[in-house]
Amino acid sequence: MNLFKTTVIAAAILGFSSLSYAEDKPLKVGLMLPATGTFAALGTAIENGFKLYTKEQGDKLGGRAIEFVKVDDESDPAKATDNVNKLIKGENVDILVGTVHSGVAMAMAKAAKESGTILIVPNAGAQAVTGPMCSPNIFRSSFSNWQPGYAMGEVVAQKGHKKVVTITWKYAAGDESVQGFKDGFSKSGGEVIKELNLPFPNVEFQALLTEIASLKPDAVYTFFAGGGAVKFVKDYKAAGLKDSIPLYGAGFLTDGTLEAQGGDGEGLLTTLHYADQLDNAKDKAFRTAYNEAYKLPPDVYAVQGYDAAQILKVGLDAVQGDVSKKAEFAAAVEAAKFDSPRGEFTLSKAHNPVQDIYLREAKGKENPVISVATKALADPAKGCAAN
Amino acid sequence: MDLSIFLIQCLNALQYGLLLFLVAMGLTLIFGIMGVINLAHGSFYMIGAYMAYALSPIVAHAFGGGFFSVLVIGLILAVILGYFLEWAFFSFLYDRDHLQQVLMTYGLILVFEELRSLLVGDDVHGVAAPEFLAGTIPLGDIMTYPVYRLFISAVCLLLALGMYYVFTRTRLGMMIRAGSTNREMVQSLGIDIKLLYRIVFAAGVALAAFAGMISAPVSTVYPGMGSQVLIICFVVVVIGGIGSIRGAFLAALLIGFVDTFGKVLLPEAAGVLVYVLMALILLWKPDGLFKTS
Amino acid sequence: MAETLLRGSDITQRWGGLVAVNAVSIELERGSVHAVIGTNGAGKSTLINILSGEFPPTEGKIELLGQEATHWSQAKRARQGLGRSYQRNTIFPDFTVFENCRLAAQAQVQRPWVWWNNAQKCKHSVTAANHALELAGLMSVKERFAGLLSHGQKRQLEIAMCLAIQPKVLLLDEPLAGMGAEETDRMLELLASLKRDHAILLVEHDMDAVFRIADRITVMVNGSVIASDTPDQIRVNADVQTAYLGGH
Amino acid sequence: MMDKFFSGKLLFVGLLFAGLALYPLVASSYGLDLVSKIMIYAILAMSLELLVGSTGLVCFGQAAFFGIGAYIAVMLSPESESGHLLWLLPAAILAAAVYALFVGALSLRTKGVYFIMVTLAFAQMAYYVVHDTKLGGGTDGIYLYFKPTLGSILDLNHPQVLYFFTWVFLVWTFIFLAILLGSHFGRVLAGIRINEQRMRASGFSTYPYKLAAFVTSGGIAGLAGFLFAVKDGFVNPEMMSWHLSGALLIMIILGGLGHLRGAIIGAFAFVFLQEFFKSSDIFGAFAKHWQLGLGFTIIACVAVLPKGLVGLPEVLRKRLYGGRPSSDAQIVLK
Repeated sequence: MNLFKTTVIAAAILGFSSLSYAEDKPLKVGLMLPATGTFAALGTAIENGFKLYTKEQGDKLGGRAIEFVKVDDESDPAKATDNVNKLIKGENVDILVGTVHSGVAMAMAKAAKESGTILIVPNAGAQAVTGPMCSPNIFRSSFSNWQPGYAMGEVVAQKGHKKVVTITWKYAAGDESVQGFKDGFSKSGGEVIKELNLPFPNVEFQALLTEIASLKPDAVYTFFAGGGAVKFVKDYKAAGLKDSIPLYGAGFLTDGTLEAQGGDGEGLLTTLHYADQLDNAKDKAFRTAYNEAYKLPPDVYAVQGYDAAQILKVGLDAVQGDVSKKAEFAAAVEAAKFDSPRGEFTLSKAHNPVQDIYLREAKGKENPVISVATKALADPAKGCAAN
Repeated sequence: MDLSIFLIQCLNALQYGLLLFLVAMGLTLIFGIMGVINLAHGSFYMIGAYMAYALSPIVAHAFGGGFFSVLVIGLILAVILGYFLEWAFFSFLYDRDHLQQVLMTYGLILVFEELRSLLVGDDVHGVAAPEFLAGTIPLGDIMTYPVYRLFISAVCLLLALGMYYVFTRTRLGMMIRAGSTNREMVQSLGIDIKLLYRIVFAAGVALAAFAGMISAPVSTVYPGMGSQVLIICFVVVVIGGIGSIRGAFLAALLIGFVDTFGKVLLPEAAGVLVYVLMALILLWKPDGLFKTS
Repeated sequence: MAETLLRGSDITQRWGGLVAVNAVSIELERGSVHAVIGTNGAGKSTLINILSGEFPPTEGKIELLGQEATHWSQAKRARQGLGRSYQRNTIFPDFTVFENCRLAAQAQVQRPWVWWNNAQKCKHSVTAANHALELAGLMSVKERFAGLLSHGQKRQLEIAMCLAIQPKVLLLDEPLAGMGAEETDRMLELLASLKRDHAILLVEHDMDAVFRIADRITVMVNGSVIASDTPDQIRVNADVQTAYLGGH
Repeated sequence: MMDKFFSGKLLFVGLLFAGLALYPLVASSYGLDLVSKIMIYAILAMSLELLVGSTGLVCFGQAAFFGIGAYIAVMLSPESESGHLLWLLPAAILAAAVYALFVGALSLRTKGVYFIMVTLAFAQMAYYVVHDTKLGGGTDGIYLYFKPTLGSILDLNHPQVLYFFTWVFLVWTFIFLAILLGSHFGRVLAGIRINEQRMRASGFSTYPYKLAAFVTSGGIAGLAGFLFAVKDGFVNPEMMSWHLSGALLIMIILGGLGHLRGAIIGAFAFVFLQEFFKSSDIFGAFAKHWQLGLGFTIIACVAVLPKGLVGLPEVLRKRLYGGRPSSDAQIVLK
């Protein structure tokens, strides 16, 4: 890098960098995303999506040029507070964007709440972020773990299944997703006869698959992502269960994992706030642009990144780039309708997307939409004072 | 749990145990004989799995493919890697404090993880099992069992027997065993201990990589997979008694059973059971199940 | 009759089916050197380990200074006045010679809870260490690091560390191993001077040395005592000659 | 020669502490935060150094005591007001020490690598208890909404106050351990590290000594955990994961085993190296692959610094003035 930047760093370490940025200074956006570890690929997709949108806006939001500062959060909650402080206190960022891991997002939410920095969460579905931790300056462009689960609960009930077994990792995201499923499913008269868990991130499923076979439920609901999702789907097929006991899941089961699942995921039904072959112009344009920019097909994470930037733009436009006007920023965002590749969505009072959840069926390497499972679904946002 | 389900669970436990043994074998070799606490063992496993993924198109292009040619080429590369690593990073460490080796292997973990990210990327990948092993056999009324898993179990058993034979019946095995108990003595017998160590290390790396390659079709290939198996491997080796092939074998099966039935019968405590088992065994037998003298 | 400081009666040690020590009885008296000789694997080291408390015997009884001590820990025996040296040096190479002895002497006045006092200021251990070094003739190298001593000096230090705990009984496991003639002479002189106040058990392979210094010799073969007598009697004992000396 | 060497070390530590005390005068708020964190790690690393470097007990589960201290601090704090420092701090230390007593009493029956693994096992147990149960908020962790207070004297919400609060404990821990290691107790630990057999033969019952060291170490780790919880206001099961236990071992080995200041140096070096390689201003887009640089640096350290960073001056001296043989022996006074 150049000498100037190095000097700035040195100054920052020594502590002479408490310069405040005037309005014509670039807007500092802190990207706190995983660059290493299991979620590294997700972090990249989110960043790509975010930058695609800002590029479309001529690298300016709310009249201010944008400068990115990146921190690798390693998906490690034990380091999360320090990493987020590095952005808030060390780099004095105006906006905070992150992250994938729920535990890390929890730490970010706390730091953002205390410092008042605007935070946009582009993935982590922890309910607390828009629940007990909800705050005028915290927004989420993705989903809450509860949402896809709830929608799938309704779908599975409609299919006529009465007794269902759920299986997930024993961690917050899994618990919340299963809770959503139970809410949706039992409302329609279904019964979850057993909730199976295995320690995160253990991927030895055979024992639990055998247990499923012995319980003989009408269907199975599952929440897995990444490597665990690949292995679960393959093992489920190999155990011969796929043909006898239908498998349903939150969308991450087949998102970005179909290729690795090597055909074993074919035909799986999942619910998510995004799908392939959505019939809307925005999505088509987004896909073309993303493909051109990164030589990759976009995924749901890229959409979430893209929409995080959209949320930011709406807020910043309303305050002409002055991030200190938090109330106006929030009011504008709450009032806005976002034209997202996923379809139109709004933000609830707790700042979680109120969005359509799609039912998708895995075909080849894609998850084309079948129908809208639940229209304009809002997270109950338990514990949020604004709700 | 009726009888047929119970039997299937036993099969699951056995199969998982054998898989653990396969992965832990290389560790017990390096750990038991050279006394090196090799934190990078998981990385070698990861390297193996990624080789199974990344080499197959290359091999397919050059030799017309085949799972087994990938396996052979991967093994050769792993031996070369192990040989090189011992020469470059470990050969000067034996006289030093053991904890220095820990630091070294920790550094290697970081390096390998990033090289993986640079070379292959951070995506999750599946590896196809060879065609003729891809089928399943029916089990009970609605379950089936993948043939490839049975194949892995068979390979594990063969390897276990092979290792046992090498250790107890061959001259190399004798030298290795002697080298683990008394370095000076072996040296005074005119055996090149440096070469011996290099061979053992290379063999350990090759075993780990082999485990990664052969289990890639069932485990899938993903970032951070190495550190996941590392701790459980140490548990296997330590419960079994360091350096004992027999002990590692038994310990792996034990863990297989505890883990499998724990998940089903005591799901709340599934994560902690293995460690409770280890603590109990070591309190009962402070040197593991089979202490090598 | 001199005072018996350590008495082992009918000590037996079995390892599985193997009998390492078979019903051995031994008495150590103040003012005498009692040597135990025998071939490798005769059970000498096992015996010394049992007497010093490394592990309890399978059967038998041990009395230390008139007290039943069979189930005392090694540390307790040491505190009561039993010092032992090892075949392989157990000195602390990173410490000075003085500190080696001082640390050993500290065992007599353990006050671990006084964490604020520097150990070097502990009067008792400093005095005891100096005394031990004087006895062992190591005063001249007091401040040197123990790891840098010559082999003979290291063996002397090993003994000095035993003396630092002010023992009444000394169990010495091959103190002469690997020593040259001159070093051996010095060590024997040291042992002779210690004899007055201590009861000494000496396990040693150097026969000349043993016959020079021992007041009584016990001969062990395959874990059993085949003879126990004065050196002169042992020299002419027929059993010993066939079983041991003859086997040379 | 010896005296010079000794005072040189003392001077180094004195300057380090003085520098740390003056740092807030020039620090940015992030720098203050970062150094606070490193000081907490340094305390934690010293607690481990007491076991590994001073007693020869390689504990691979130090993170558990750290985590317990942190969790107790959060869980005992009232939900809607500040807890009292004089009750929360001792409680955190005590809880960690009690768990250390339990773990130590059992694990000290084993030796060597087996000891390493048993301590790991007990740490994993603690980890899974908070990870898999609702007790401490599960995998997402729990917040500390109000930092403990000491009446109105001490407001830990101010970063500077928190910084000095941590600094005081860092200095206290160092002095306490330095004195402890020079005392009867410490000398016995040193003896046990080198030759436990000789210590027993001299009349020391080594088990209680080791157990006492273990409990002391656990208590100090609990102190560090308390400070961490107060600083971040957020605790998560990952604080107890073996990754942290491993990183701590790396810190003290990197710094130089057998020296208290090595633990402090190691903590600083480890975190600074991470920050350095992560800096995108220096490495640009390659900062994403920061682990590569860190890994190679660690390997290089092993290769050229057998005694850790503490041995750096000696290595430099040799380079500069030629291979003058230096005493191979360790220094008695730490």
